Amino acid sequence: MKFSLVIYAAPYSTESAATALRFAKSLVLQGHELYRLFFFGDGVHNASKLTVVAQDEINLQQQWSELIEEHNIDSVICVSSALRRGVLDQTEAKRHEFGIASAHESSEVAGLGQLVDAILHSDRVVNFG
Amino acid sequence: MKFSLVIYAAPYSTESAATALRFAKSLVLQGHELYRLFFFGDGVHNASKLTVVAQDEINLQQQWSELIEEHNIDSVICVSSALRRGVLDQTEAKRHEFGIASAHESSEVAGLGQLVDAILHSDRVVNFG
Amino acid sequence: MSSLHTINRSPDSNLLESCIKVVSAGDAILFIEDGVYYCNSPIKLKTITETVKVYGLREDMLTRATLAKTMDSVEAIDTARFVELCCEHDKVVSWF
Amino acid sequence: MSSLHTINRSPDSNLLESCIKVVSAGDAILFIEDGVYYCNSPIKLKTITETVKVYGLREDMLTRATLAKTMDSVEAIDTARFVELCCEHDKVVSWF
Amino acid sequence: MTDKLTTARPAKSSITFISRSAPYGRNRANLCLDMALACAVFEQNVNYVFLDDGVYQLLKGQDGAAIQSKTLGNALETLALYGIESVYADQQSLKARSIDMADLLPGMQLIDNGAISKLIDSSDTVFNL
Amino acid sequence: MTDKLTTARPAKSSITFISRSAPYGRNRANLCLDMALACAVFEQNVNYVFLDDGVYQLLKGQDGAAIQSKTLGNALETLALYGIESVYADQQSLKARSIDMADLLPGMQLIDNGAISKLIDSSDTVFNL
Repeated sequence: MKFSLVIYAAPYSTESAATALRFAKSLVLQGHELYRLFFFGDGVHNASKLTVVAQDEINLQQQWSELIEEHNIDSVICVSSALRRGVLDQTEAKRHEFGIASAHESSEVAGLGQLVDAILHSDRVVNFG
Repeated sequence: MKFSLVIYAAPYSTESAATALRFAKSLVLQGHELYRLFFFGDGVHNASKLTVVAQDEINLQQQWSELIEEHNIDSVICVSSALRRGVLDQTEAKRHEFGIASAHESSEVAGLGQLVDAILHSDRVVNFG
Repeated sequence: MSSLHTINRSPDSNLLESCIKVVSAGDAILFIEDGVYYCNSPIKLKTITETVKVYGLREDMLTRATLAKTMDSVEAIDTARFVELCCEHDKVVSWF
Repeated sequence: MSSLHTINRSPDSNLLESCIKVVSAGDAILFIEDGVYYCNSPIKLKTITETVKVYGLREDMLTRATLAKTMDSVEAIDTARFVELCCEHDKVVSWF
Repeated sequence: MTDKLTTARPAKSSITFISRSAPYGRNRANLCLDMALACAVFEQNVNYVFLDDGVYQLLKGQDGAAIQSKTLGNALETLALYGIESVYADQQSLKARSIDMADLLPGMQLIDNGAISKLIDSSDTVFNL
Repeated sequence: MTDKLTTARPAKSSITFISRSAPYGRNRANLCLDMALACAVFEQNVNYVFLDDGVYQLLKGQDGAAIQSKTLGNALETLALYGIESVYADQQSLKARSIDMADLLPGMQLIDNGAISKLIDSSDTVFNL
């Protein structure tokens, strides 16, 4: 079955991002397709690359990125949420003249149209917030 | 009177950071001293420099930074909160080999000792979360 | 069509009370994260377990040390089963 | 010593109910942000306005269009007065 | 799993938004609105329901100027502009908050719990925040 | 304003922490604990009160392994290690959640609303989250 997940929660501040990650890993493991991850609102912080997490703690951003790359998942950071929170991919970083992208390359900044597309092409949309 | 403010909330996601900013401006205007701003938990995002805010919206990060510089306020981003959220000053960015600081230069990454110091040296500690 | 409702905050949130008002026969409720504290509250769950199937996420119960006192009317499931439940119902409604 | 208590979430949060339990005579309560919805609820405020002084932040009431229906027992104040209240009380306890 | 279940949905989907949060205090009301407008732009069948604290969004005379915020009441008028006609306010939520019809923005249809329940049941996807 | 009020506090301050949040679901329990430990390190008089959902932090047998999180129950034992002896659990909060004394971590003193009220009243600074 085709799933898309919408993630509204920043990592660490609530458990929701961690729950979403476990859910995503489990559905992929079961052979379902993860059509799209859509990070919205504070959820965009899950794609941040500039984070430093203690050795004995789970690094959610890195685990998201590894999952996305391993399974070639389409991962979208909502542009309106991302800009005001400073999570920028290469393109946006260049456009706004920051020296460096702050988002993992595994995710791409795009608009809400990608959410609508996910709704239309997925059997299930599951929200984590 | 000497105030210190502790800010737990990220900008935009809740109103609390905006309330704290209005409170800070008002107390300075009344001639009180703002001994220290202490950004904790999600509050560290208030010091982020990489943000792009629409012209017709309030840019909280920039307004904090202007207030801090104009009144020479001591502004601390808690190190444990900041690292895992990717808000790094020059020193931390260099230490962890990121190409650029993501925090405004008006704030400095430091430990909880600075909160204890603020408690001891302020007449009022006000929390915004 | 049936819905799987997830609830992720403690009983103080009154999320279940909101959910119950709009639940349909054949729906199911899954308590996750802080929502699992509902599973230890006979008063909160009393009426609902008669009309819909109720689940709790085992990982969150283990973490919080609430599994042992979870009510008999609640089925503890793992994340893999959570995914299956999403497939078995036509949609997922998240209460957070 | 007296405390100024601030409350910033809507009545659904039950924050006032928690606050009331530990409030002292001479304390004051200031509703800010979504907390200002409490100021339009005679039932929620009934008992408390008899024992402590109650304020609401005017900016948040104006924004939410609740100022006109704010109860008489609540004094609407601006942020400058909020700062003064912090000085007049010995400490500030924030409920959020 | 049957083939039927793994097939993606048709190009026109029925999507229900339940907006359950008060305005301004958190940004959830805005996120919910943004998603609905995007769905409307892509010509989906959108239902919009104000439930619980969400009905506070409907109060007439809101003005975000005092907190330097956009006025959400105005944003709601855009629901109609974007062609979203199925906009409902939950009767029980209004009553619990002692909100009169006279205090509401124009154009709201009242709905009860049973009808919301049916709306959810007949939707392909539900967003609830 | 009198001179007395503008004078900073003495080097030893009475600081009360009210921990009102359930563990794991949000990070507030951790933030509250971190602040208290810092105050203890700098030899302040610390009171620690578990109120409302905060009493869930006291359940015996917690194990964060299932969600790859640190176990908060263990962290609470550090309160004693750091010399914080005034640790209280609110009786009414326990009762409302049907938690028996037998389910609790050892070393908790029970407290009632009146005593919490006095504790707040006699403190120089209160953190409540």
